This record gives sequence, C-alpha cells and structure tokens, in this order.
Amino acid sequence: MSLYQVQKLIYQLNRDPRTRERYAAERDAVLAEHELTDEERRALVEPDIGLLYVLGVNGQLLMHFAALHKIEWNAYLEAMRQGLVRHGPVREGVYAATGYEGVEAHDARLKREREIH
Amino acid sequence: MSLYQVQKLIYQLNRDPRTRERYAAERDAVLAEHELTDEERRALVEPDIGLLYVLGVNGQLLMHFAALHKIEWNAYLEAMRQGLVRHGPVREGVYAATGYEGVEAHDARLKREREIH
Amino acid sequence: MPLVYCGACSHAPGITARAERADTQARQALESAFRRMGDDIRATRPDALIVVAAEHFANFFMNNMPAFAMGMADSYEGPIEDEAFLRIERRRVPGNKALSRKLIEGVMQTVDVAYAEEWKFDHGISVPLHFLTPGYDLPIVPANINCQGPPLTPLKRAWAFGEALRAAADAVPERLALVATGGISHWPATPDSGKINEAWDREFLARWAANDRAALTSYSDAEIYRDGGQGGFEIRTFIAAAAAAKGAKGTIEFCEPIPIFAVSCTIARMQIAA
Amino acid sequence: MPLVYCGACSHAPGITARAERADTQARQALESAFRRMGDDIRATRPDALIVVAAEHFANFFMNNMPAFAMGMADSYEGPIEDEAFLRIERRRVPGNKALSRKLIEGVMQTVDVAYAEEWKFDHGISVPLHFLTPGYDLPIVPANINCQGPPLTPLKRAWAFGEALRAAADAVPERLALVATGGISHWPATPDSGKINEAWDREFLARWAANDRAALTSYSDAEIYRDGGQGGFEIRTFIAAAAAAKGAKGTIEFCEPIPIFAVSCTIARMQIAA
Ligand SMILES: [Fe+3]
Ligand SMILES: [Fe+3]
Repeated sequence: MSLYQVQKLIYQLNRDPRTRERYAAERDAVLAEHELTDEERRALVEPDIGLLYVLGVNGQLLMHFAALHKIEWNAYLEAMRQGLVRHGPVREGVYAATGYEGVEAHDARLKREREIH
Repeated sequence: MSLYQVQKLIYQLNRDPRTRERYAAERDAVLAEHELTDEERRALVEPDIGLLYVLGVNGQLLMHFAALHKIEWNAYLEAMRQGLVRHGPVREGVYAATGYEGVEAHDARLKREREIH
Repeated sequence: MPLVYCGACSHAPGITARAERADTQARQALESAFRRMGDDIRATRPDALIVVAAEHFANFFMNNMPAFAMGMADSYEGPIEDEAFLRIERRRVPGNKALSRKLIEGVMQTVDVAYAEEWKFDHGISVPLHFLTPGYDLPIVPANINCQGPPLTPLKRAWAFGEALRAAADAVPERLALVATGGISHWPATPDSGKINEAWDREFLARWAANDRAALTSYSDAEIYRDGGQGGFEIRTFIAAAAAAKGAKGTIEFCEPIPIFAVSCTIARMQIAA
Repeated sequence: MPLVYCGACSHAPGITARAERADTQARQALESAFRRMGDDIRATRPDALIVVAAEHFANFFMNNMPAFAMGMADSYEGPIEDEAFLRIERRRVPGNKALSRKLIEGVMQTVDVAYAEEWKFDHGISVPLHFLTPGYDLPIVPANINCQGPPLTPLKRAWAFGEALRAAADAVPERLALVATGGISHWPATPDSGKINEAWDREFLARWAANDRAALTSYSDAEIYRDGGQGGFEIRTFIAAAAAAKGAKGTIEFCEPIPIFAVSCTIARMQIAA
C-alpha cells in the first residue's frame, strides 16, 4: 500500500546523516512523518528485515537498512529467507527470490566444470 | 562561481522547515555546509537582496528568501533595483533586468489606450 | 480513448494573491473565463485531468532537473505557497497512481519523462485548479516541463512531449482532459515584474490558435528571453498542448494584459473532436 | 571530435569489497583485464571520460526518477558507500561543468536527460574508476540510466541515449572516451545473491559484440527479470554503449562468472575507428 513511504524513509536514512541522528534520538517522530500501515511500522521498528523484503522493499535500499542495524551480510540474506518462510512470497516490486544453490556450492560447481573442460 | 551552492541553500530554506529552524538557530553551521565565496556569504547573511540578485540568484528562489526575512514585495523589488545601481548588471543566470515603466504607469497607459479604441 | 478536452491558461500567483489590486472589470472577466473553462471541461465528462505546468522550484532543483516529469501518486498536496499570501487553502488533491503509471509508460516510449511518486503543487497548478475544479473532485495527473533552470527543455521536445501525452491518453480507456498552464511574456520576481509584451503574446497565441508547429517551435531561447522575458520560457507548456491537439485549431477565449497579475491573462481551447 | 574509446565493464561492489573471497586466479585475471582497459583508454589520450552507469539510489529516488541523467559539475564525490566496506577511499573526482553542459545540450535535442549539478558516485562508478583511473586525473562526465525503479527506461530509449551521446561527443572539440558499467544477469541484495545465468550472459555479450541493435533491444522487462534477475535490468548501460559505437563491432576482452562478486565479470570494448 504505502511501499513508497517505507522506501522513502529507508532512502533518507541511507542518504542523510541528520535523518539517522533523528531516527536514533526520536524514532517515533520520524516514523510519524511517513504514512505507514501498522505492519510496515512494525517491520521497520523491530526491524523485521524478512518482512520488509516480503513487503517489496528494493534490496538496494534494504541492504543498507540492515547494515544500519549492524546486521551483517549473511544474517541479512538469512533474514530474507526466513521472511519468505514466515510471510510468503514477495508481494510487490522486483526483488522476488528465485531459489539459488548458494555461493559456495556455485563456486565449487564452476571449479568442477572448469576442470572438466 | 558557486551560484549553485547559494541557490541550493535558498532552495532548502524555501522547501524544508527543518533547514529554516537550523538557519535560525545555527546559521553559521548551515552556511558552512555550502561552498561559498566571501561575497556570497556576506550577501546571504546581511541579507543583501540586491547583491544576490546581481550574483544571478533566480527570482523564483530569491523572492521566497526575501519573504523569509520579512521583506515585503515592493521593498524586494526596490532592493533589486538598488543592487543594480550598487553592483552593476546581473552577472549570471537568466534574471537580468530590462527596464520597465512600473505597474501603475503601465496600468494607466493600458486604460488610456482602451479609451482611445 | 481520444482526449476529450485540450486547453491552456495562465497561472500567475497574482491572479489570486493580488486579486483586488487589478482593474475590477478585467479581473471579473478573467475569473468568468476561468469558470467557463471549468464548465467546458466538466461538460466533456473527464475521468481525470492532465495538467502540464511549469513549476518554480517546488519539487525540482538543479541537483536533478528533469526535462519532463509526471506525477504517479494517488494524491498530491498544494499549494506550497503561504495560504494567506496566495489565498488558496492548502489541501490534498486527488490523483490516480494506476492511471498515471499507464500514461507514463506510454509517454516513455518516445519521451524520457522522470516520474514522481510525490508532488507538491505550487501556484502553477494550484491557481488554475482553484477556478477550474473548485470542488477538487477530478483526479489530477500533474506534468512538468523545465522552463526555469537552463539548459531548458528544447521547444521541439516540448512538442514531442505533447504528442507522446496524446498517444498515451488515446491508448487508455479513460476519458482524459488536458490543460497546459503558463505565462506568455513576463518578467516575474525581477525589477521588471509587471512588464508585458502584448504584441509578442498576441503573435504567439495566433500561432497557437493556428496550431502551426513550425512557427510555434521556431523561437530561440535568446529570442524568448529578449522579447518574452524569463517567464516567456513557459510557452513550452502551451506548445505541448498544441501538439496534444493533433492538428486541431484553437480559440483564444480570453486574453487581456493585467500588469498587477504580471501577464497577458489567457484562456484558450483547442477544438479537438472528442 | 569523434569518440576515441567506447567500452563496457562490470561494477559489482564485491569486486573490491570481497576481493579476497574470490578464486585467486579469477580475481587476478579480472583485475589485470580492468587495468588493461585503463591503459587502453589512456592510449587514446582522452580529455574526459563519460561513464554511463546504473546507480542504486545514491542520487535518484522515486520522488523524481529520471529515465536518464547527466552530471554537470566541476567535481563529484565518491564512493558514498562505507569506505572500509568497499575498500575505496572517498575522494573528490574531477569533472568538467562546461564540457558537461555542451554534451547535455547536445543530447537534449533528441533525448530528455535530467541534469544534475551535484552527484555522489556509488560503486557503479567508483569501482570501475578504482581500476581504470587510479590517479583520478581524468575528468568524468557521469551519466545514469534508470535500471532500478520501475517503470524502467525502455531499451530502445537506452539505444537512443547512446546515439545521442555519440552525436553530442562527436560535435565537441574534446577527445572523449565512454565506458558503460553494469551487471548482466545477477540477483543483488536478494536471497539469490551470487546466482549467475552464464548462458544468458554469453548470449547477451554475443549480441553486444555483433552490435546487433534489434537483438539487443528485443528483450522484454519480464524476460530480463526471469532470466537475468533485477540486476539484469542494467543491460541498458551496455546497450547505450553499443549505440554510441555507431555500428562498430565489439570484443569481449574478459568474461568470467565469479559468484562471490555476484556477476559474470566483464571487460569489453567496441572497435571504433578513432
Ligand atoms: Fe510560472
Ligand atoms: Fe549495479
């Protein structure tokens, strides 16, 4: 519904140090400046990275929001996977998951293929 | 030189209540965030509307900056005219003056012309 | 379906802000013409109104200045100006995000429009709406042409934008009206504010009524600046409306220089076959 | 004068941020190819480098999302990413405002580009520059195509942008190089990050090397999304470079899928006659 508002808040947090300061000091005031559903608000506050992913937040925004909350890369990827399990497929936007073997398995497969050729 | 920076600061003051608050409370900090020449800084701080006009600030930005400083419309127009006298013609941008008889004289002339026809 | 209405009008803030300082007769005639234009639009039973305007640093600045922009939201807000100054109450104005998106995708096939999921109307849209849709009951699709910060949108691209809007509008099932808003000659917010080049305005409107593409797009920016002032750059919106009329001829329904409003106040309509 | 260099390369942040986690041999080969590309660019003695990139919400957001943007400043800053993460020091990068303005005015005759008097580079520009111009001694003209927020720029308009850039570059006296940066298939910042559709990438690069306009612009967004992921939308930058090459054929100088870098890492050059 208000995916634009969720993404705008995340964009501002990513790009504007002053918004980050305010978000740390008076989060509710910052949230109140955006028209959010209860679900969106909850997902931002927790933060529920998996739910934000399912709501359709663009990964190029979401990865920075995760980093802001000190969630490191692998935990960020895992949170999205858990989001899909708990909340179902991505509802909006172009960041749906397709299923993937994972970087390690992929790397190993490429190496095998290279040795064969 | 840094007309873009001058105009950006004025744009932000026009559009963002928080920048206005900060400009009132800690003007020097806000000014320091923009790369300004001494002349530009002086023109903003005074404020010297006539000089800002001559420096090339777009009227659609400048009129709001004047209003922010409680300079009413006729005083704003007069400040630009004085700027031309004191600092010479507009140096940059598309807001040069061309000379004009003034609204009252113009109005009277139109009325006369209408009566003749 | 084919565009149902296509017109153009002035948007000068003085029209509402300094209303009582104008010659009473001229002012009343202008306001009547504006209201008649609103009636004419309503008579075509539009589902939405595309407003092609030229804003004044309300949404767009030189950090990312689009040649063309279109709004893509379910509602907008305006006017941004001080309500007491402009004498128009700030309010939410209805939009239609899904319709906007269809139109934008259509326009994008030939013209590279920036899309905006939020938009704050300034007097460029709010003054016309104040008279045309006083009930604010018609969804608006706002559009903008850069007439303010050089390098400005070339006139022939403003024409291409009008053509693209028309093609996009014709391709959706909705009944759409289009109004361009802008000044002709004027020198806003300068020591020359109030100056009007009436002869230049009449010549431009004659070209517009004739829908003469070559004549409309033949001005250079230097000529416009010399004869029509920095406000004259706004002829781009009128040119887009002419292109959207797809060859139809126009009628100048009202045109009167009113110095305290700073422009030749104009109401004009293209006689498109709806 | 005619463009002196035209090429394309990857810009994935992993290339610098996660360098040591890649297969050592593959990584070294990629870095060598990048450095060779830098040498090749310098060998053409360019006065400036046009970088056609696809940024990731560093400067542009859905409040005003331009289909195309070009920078118009005497300097830029980048990268915006955390320096320790990306392992590239933030710095001022030289630009050339006057040259940018000439190019923008040229491009604007046919393609409606937004201009930006400031620009913060993200990895889309900063990663390539790190290898190509490590001395940061070549003025940059940054350009962007919206590959991120739908509605995306149509592929045939990306082609038109490349043509417009070429025409504008040919018309100025400066010697100009052009590099497009982007991924081919990839699924960045999703649970599928690392996935690569190598066959699709090789097919795309074959079309690119053949400079086959029809084949390059025949993909639908749905097909790209299905086969190349949301990262695949960035083929727009490669398409613009192909158009800028004005019919010249290309050479794929390096192409290797490196999962921890999340893309088929690519260095490619169009054999334009300088
Ligand atoms: Fe205007
Ligand atoms: Fe990318």
